Amino acid sequence: MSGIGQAVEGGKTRSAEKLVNNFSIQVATVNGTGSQSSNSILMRAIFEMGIPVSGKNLFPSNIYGMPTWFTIRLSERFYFARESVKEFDLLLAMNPATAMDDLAPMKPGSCVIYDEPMGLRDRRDDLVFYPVPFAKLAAEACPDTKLRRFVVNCVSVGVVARLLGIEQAACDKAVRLQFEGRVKAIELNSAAIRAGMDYAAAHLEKRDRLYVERRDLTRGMILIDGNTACALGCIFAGCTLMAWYPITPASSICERFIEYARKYRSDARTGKLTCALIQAEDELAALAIVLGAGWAGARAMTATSGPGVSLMAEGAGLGFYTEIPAVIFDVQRAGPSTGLPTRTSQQDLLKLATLSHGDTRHPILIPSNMAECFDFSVQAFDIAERIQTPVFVMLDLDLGMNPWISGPFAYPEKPMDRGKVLTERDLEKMKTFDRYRDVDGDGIPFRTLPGTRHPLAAYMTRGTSHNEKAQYTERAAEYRAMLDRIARKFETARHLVPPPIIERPAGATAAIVAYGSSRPAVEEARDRLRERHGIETAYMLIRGYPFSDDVERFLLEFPGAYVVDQNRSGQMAALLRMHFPGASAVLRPVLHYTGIAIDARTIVEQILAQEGERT
Amino acid sequence: MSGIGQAVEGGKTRSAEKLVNNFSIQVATVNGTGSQSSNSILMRAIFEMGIPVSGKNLFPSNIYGMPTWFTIRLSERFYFARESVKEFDLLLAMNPATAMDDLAPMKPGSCVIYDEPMGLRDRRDDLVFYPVPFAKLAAEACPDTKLRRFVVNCVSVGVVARLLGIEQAACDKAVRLQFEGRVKAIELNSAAIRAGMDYAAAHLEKRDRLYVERRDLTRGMILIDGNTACALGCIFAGCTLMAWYPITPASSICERFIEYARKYRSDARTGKLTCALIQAEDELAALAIVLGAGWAGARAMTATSGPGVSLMAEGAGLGFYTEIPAVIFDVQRAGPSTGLPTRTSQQDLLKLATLSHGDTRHPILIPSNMAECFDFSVQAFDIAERIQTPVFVMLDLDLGMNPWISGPFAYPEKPMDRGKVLTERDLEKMKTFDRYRDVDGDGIPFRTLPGTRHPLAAYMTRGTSHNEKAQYTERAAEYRAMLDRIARKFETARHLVPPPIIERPAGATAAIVAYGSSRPAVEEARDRLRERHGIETAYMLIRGYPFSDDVERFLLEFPGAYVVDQNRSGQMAALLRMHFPGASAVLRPVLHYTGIAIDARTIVEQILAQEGERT
Amino acid sequence: MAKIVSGNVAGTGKGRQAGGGDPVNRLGLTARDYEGEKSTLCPGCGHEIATKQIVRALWEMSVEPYRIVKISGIGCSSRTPSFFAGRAHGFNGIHGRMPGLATGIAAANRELLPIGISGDGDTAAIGIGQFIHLIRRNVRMIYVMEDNGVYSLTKGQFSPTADIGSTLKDGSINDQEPVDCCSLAILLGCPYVARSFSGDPVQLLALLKGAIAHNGMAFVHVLSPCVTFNDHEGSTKSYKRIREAACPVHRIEFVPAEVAAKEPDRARRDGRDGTPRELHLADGSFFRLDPLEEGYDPGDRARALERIAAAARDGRLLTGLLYYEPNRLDMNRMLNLVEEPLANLPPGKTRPGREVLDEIMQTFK
Amino acid sequence: MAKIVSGNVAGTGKGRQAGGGDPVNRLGLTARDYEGEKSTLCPGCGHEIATKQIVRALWEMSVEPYRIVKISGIGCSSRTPSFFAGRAHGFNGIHGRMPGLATGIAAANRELLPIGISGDGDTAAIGIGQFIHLIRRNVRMIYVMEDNGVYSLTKGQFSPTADIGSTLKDGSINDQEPVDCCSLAILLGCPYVARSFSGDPVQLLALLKGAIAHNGMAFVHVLSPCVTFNDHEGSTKSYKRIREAACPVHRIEFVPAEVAAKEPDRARRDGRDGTPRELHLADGSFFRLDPLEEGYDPGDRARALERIAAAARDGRLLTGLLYYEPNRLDMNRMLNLVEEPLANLPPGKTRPGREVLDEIMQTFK
Ligand SMILES: Cc1ncc(C[n+]2csc(CCOP(=O)(O)OP(=O)(O)O)c2C)c(N)n1
Ligand SMILES: Cc1ncc(C[n+]2csc(CCOP(=O)(O)OP(=O)(O)O)c2C)c(N)n1
Ligand code: SF4
Ligand code: SF4
Ligand SMILES: [Mg+2]
Ligand SMILES: [Mg+2]
Repeated sequence: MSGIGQAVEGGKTRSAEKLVNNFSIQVATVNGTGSQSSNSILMRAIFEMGIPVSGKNLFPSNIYGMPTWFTIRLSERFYFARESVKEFDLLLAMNPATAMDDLAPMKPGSCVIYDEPMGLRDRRDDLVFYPVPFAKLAAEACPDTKLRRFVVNCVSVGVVARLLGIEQAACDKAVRLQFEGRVKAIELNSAAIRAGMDYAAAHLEKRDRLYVERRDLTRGMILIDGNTACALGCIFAGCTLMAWYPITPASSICERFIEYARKYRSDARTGKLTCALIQAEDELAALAIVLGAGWAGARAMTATSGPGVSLMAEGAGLGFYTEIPAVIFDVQRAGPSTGLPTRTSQQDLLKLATLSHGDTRHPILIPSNMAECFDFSVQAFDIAERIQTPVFVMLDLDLGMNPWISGPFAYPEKPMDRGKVLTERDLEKMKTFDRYRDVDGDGIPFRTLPGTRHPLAAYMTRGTSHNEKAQYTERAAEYRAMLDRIARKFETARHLVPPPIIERPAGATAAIVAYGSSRPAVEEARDRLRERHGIETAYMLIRGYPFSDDVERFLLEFPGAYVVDQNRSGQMAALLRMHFPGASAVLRPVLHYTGIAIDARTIVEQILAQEGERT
Repeated sequence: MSGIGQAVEGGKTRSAEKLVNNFSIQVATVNGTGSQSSNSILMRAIFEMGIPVSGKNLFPSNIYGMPTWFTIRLSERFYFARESVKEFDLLLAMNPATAMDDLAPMKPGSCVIYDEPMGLRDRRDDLVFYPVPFAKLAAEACPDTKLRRFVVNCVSVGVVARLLGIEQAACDKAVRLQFEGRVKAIELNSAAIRAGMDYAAAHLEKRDRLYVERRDLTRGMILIDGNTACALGCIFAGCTLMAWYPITPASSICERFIEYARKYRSDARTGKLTCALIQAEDELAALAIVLGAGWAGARAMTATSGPGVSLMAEGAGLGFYTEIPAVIFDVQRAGPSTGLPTRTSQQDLLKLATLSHGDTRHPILIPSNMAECFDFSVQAFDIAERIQTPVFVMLDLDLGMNPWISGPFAYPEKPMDRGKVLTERDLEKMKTFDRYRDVDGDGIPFRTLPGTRHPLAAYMTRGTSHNEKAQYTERAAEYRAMLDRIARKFETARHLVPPPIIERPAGATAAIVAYGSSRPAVEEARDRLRERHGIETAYMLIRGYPFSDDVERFLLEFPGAYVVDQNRSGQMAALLRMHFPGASAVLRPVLHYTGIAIDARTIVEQILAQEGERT
Repeated sequence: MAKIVSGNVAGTGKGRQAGGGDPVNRLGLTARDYEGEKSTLCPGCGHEIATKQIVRALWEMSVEPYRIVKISGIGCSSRTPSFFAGRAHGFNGIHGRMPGLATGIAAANRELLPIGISGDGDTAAIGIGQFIHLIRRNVRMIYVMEDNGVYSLTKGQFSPTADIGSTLKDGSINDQEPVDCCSLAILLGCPYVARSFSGDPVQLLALLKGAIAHNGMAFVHVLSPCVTFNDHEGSTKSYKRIREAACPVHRIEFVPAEVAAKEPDRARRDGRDGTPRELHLADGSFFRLDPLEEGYDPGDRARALERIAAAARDGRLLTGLLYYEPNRLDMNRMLNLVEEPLANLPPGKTRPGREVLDEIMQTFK
Repeated sequence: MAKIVSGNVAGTGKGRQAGGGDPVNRLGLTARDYEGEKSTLCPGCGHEIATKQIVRALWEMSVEPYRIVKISGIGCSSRTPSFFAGRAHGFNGIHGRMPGLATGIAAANRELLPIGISGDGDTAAIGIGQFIHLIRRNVRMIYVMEDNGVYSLTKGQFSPTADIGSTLKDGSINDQEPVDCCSLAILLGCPYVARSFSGDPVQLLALLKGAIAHNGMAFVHVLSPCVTFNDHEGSTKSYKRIREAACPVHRIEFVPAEVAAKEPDRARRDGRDGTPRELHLADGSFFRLDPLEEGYDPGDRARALERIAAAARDGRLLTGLLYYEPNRLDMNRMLNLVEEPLANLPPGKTRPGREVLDEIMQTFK
């Protein structure tokens, strides 16, 4: 076994204890080579072993031949954030272009599986190296030369599986799930994995400390991404029109929605759809279509990302002022401008809250895990129709496109809330109908849908100033009264958006405020602060805007609240300051803006630094 | 004189003392009838009498036949805000459609000149009425029946002039200025005015207390509107490209600019222009054209209003991130959405500061009078080129379209600042050129213009993430470094935008913060608070964003600062809170949002109410 | 039940006297029932005349008011929906986005008759993208573009339909090639493309009625002079100039379905000078076309474009039914939607059952 | 002075050996000097081939690199400016707004040669409005649309140029009428409209060189298949299908100015089968066109549209110089600008003097 699994010399790798089910794997590949499948298979196989696992895909804004990384974290404590941005316990190095850079930050003693021709093991003497002749193995496993470049990555899955102790059955099931019924692909990739396993068994002697051992921690759970969860939410929300313009990382909400709609939203007999699926020419049009549909009584939605949000500004203002329900998903990527289309951020918060000129304000639902992606998508339609306004659901690339573990989604129990819509029958009982009158004191007027067969039903909707009767007005008092009523409506909305999740453990000396995809990193950070630094923290996860009273109450309780923002300017802190001047002074920003999802360490470090200052 | 100048009965009009040069006139007409000219003539004639005067035009979003009001305020104390939103000392009622509404709020004892057939004098017995048979007088003054409807309003000017004591010479000069050299129009309208004067002399007995007396308070001053002032600023800023899409109330910046450019920016010999004047197909294009031009080295600008600002969101982010100079005027109207296109507001502040998705930030210059409109327009180009970023100049309809008195504009003494541009000659001396490197520590990198004949000059500009060399990058550290440098650049910008004007009179117990067109109302309100309520106030007029240090310092000095915002949500207060959490708690909003320019009374009342609460 | 009067049918659609009062249509409604608020346009505005013909067409075609939806962008033209069909819902949206709104409305409720009103600026400047893609989708609606060659509501700047050499009142001359929206619509395959003129109400009325009868997108380009900003000497969009330039390709007669049904061969019987031709519309009505421009065939896309261009070179503006293609798939068919309007689907039809969620969850386990 | 090598002139523009090294052009530059960064497109991508011909055209035409400006929107196609003319400034902007940026650049500095690169999505979807108005302005630039019928960078959805009946890899079928951007450009009066194919580099090169020689907007539509998302059976934009469908209207030869100047009548002498024809370009060069589609006349707007449409009905895609009109006013002439680039004007020429302000102030006193 000369040259293979070279022993680390000089005692630099201290013989550490075993690391079981709690470590991170980095897979470095090239895009367009099927690595997305093999990565999913590897992750899924670990999941099948009953171990909580999370995956983060770092892919280029490019279609073929560029570096791509996939990080898999195993954590029995259900920590789903990245463990670290750079350091991993196992590097699977398949891309010569980045191998040296990938190698550099590896901790001494950690382990590297690599494509033999790269000759990596001469580069560092403090790591465990496993060179593997992948091309040769792929050639043996796959006679078809054209397909070969797609199976190489599965060979590597086999090697990893064997070295770590991932069972073949788990791998096989993962392959079957990945290629759903495509028999040839299943056979080919299973064979490739087996080839990798066999090679490792025959030629690689285990010298690292990483182990995967079967557990029973993921029973009944699902592995899904947030965009798919949202698409499902829209399906079960009874969404009847979806208009979109493709944009990374939001496209897959729409693409999954189309797939599910074709399958589950078509009439069994006629095959006809209960949902209009419209690819628009741009985002201006996508939102206009959604507004037209929402006005006419459909449950309509669109999904986009930063540049699309900007283009939707004028339409969002129209929806706000004419009071039309609409659901808009923003899956945030990293700006400004086109920025990093395949990286994550929370840079649009402030923008969504105030999108459009004039004095506009929009409700935002902010899911932080897969179940919330599903639930909030359902709720968004109810809130949009209840409040009669465009509602945003704000995700980011990390939530939207990475695979996350979750409990299975709960079927929506609450009946749909279609809001205050007057039918012909209702109108029969009425003497007058004023479209924009606040009858109930909640700021929400009644509406009628076009096509309502009653003489009272008709009115003109207009983006110009209007009075209660929906007539154009330039009168100051009417204009102001309309703005005031809409503001009242937003008071009502405060009680409808998902309330924050708040934890106030005894002895908490500081508080952390977070939202969206920062949740797992923050929760891990809280454990670390408690366990390693003796700092107990209170915690508020904000899940909706306009903020409910609980939010302010919480802020006022603590002498200092760290607000975790994945953006440069601290947008959540800014928004909280705008609304709660009394609490402004206590907010301390924890900022992260690299395009890569935040990890617990970043949070802990920034908090410790500021706590240091405090004392 | 039966039926004419009816005496007010029952002693309801207490014989009050004379009101000289300090009162307000409301002219109620119909649009499309030449009332805009006659209003200007009346105002100008008073100005010619040496009396400080201001005018507010309340016109409909419509071309013909709808009610229009013009308010003229005379004030020897140079108060230029509206005196009141509803109450006037003199009503000139030419529009039967609104006469009853116009009459209702008139104070007892005030005076009404009206078109006789309306029969207004039966409606109230506590006003001084002067019925005038305008149609008859117009027919006599203007034999041409087609033109008659345009001179009727000038007849009314004559009546007012005679009753108040405005000299005929002043009227004649005003007519000449209005119709610059159009002899026939001058003759016709002068005749009409004379007809009105003669009628009044012969048939109306003065029974009101309003007088205009010659003073010498406006010598050397000019009467101009903010849009014209800005257009002139751009001419003298050496703007070389203007791209626009028409929109009320911003169009006239561009229209005036075109007129002046054709006259003063064409080559004397060839008649060719030193400025490209491009009417774009929409605001997306207008900004794209401006960015292209700014990138290529032109001084480029566009002007728009709310809906256009929304449409410019994506482009503004591109300009921010690629660091391209551009000047964008926003003449605010009242939103949301199309809202009230011919009414004023300050609703876009927050929007401009953060326009576009991602983490963007834009400098804003906020003129508050005519001289600043001119000066800041010049400065905007310097700042845009120095900082290499889009810069907004924020006006509103009140500043932009109403006539204001001002001292004559000062010729820009500072040489143009074209910013850090490397020429061929500069590059000769350099070994490398990195487009986005912070060489000087001020966050501002150097740029080269396309067409620079040197091998080092070329680089790729991109809205995607880039490193110092302007190469595409997905590296976290490079991405973050770029954002940090741009943030540094904005620190530099803080010192370049116009600083606030601050007054700290001895004994001030409260502070007022204001910006833009609120200035005259606030300054009048401060006098009232001092004179009538014994409250001395400190004062800060904010004129630029990002805020300079002075702004925070001022806020921290006072236990309470009233922030005057002409919008519903208190946008300046919100922006201050975002930036100065320490000062957040002391900010008290004074809000006005009716579409009509704010008056002193609104400010005084809101402050008194809150002061009451405080004590 | 709503009190929609549906007795007193006016067979020909032209209305009969109802008890000595105003004439009523098949629904028992008078033309006044199709009017709206008092107009605030300038007296003599071309848009006003177009609006009147829309009122008339809707009335004569006995369209149920509750089925009508009026949609518009921003401009003087876009304000006209307030002035007709006061009993119908309307949506005066934002500048250039009427097509998007209309698309959503048409998809949400296929039983509605969307009537979009736009201007030359609203359509050919800021809105040209949505206009083009609306045509590609072939949304079942009537799109009326009221064209005066200027942006009137913003006080008279040139729009993209201004002709080369046309002047503004201040003397500026346009030197950019105009966009001919009819040619554009034909090129892109809009199945019903018509051009008319506020000064030719008879032709306009027939074309509007045809648009109502048609199934798919109907584009009606109305030359509609602005008396305030673009009706002067030097303007090529003045009443005078358009009247001179307009050349109807056919003498056109609209024969409503009920008449066509009763007298199936009246059309052929009625032939006059030349070779009258019938074009059948989706609702059973037809056009009788009597050629005025020799050989003009509204069924030939490429030739139509050529004829329009050739006439334009001679300063002649072809009007009438310029293009007609009865068989193009409309959006709702492309979308393969259920028959019932989406807006009216009960939750039972839009929220899949519990078992579906279970089934889906299985695929992620 | 910048060290721009300008000796070693390669007379024909086809290059001569420079001291035994790579061939150089009139400026003494090798083809490599017109290359850019290493491409990151998929191997075999049509855009790659188009890029190569752009490199070649710029080199052969001896365009000074500092005069070139590359501008693009967003998409795989829009990324290609990084891959050519590395010595030139470039601006990779936002989706669909390349025309606006190019307009501003062309106005700011009339000495530059703007080369805009766009995709079918970037142009025909989000960017169609700016495309149309760019044509109306007739901006002096080269507009290359690399058309693969899909949005590739977002992973292969249909674009508005997708043909009816074309399928995606997942089996979805397009049923919307495609936008033919060449026909659109012709209709709107773009003075230079050409279509070519990544699979026909010779024709493409000639058309690109003509575009460089032309004065005004030149639209070059390149069918440029996406091997990753749209090169499969069922796609109508695959290499195979385009190769089958493409029908050059002429055999085309570009004769550069320096050759034309030296041999003024070579063109006529050189006549081969049929009736070769010359089309003269602004810089003194000309096209020699040898008809392949009988009677196709690139000077006849309406007929060109008809021929293109007729061919399309037969599944044939006409390529080559589809339309050419040498005398249209370009933007900078419409704008009546001074000769000196606006960007280079010194303050003395752009800030009027003190006396001007005084004069103006008088009018407000
Ligand atoms: C985004 C936006 N930009 C500009 C405007 C200003 N605006 C209002 S109407 C109009 C032009 C309308 O022209 P057209 O469609 O021809 O209508 P017309 O008034 O001539 O009937 C413009 C530019 C606006 N309302 N919204
Ligand atoms: C405003 C905006 N919307 C959507 C996107 C996402 N996007 C990037 S490229 C692209 C389509 C590009 O298609 P095409 O122009 O045909 O270029 P190709 O990749 O096919 O060469 C889209 C929709 C974006 N970048 N910006
Ligand atoms: S301005 Fe012109 S378009 Fe507008 S209402 Fe008057 S005439 Fe009609
Ligand atoms: S995805 Fe298609 S268009 Fe993009 S680089 Fe690959 S082959 Fe070219
Ligand atoms: Mg118009
Ligand atoms: Mg494409």
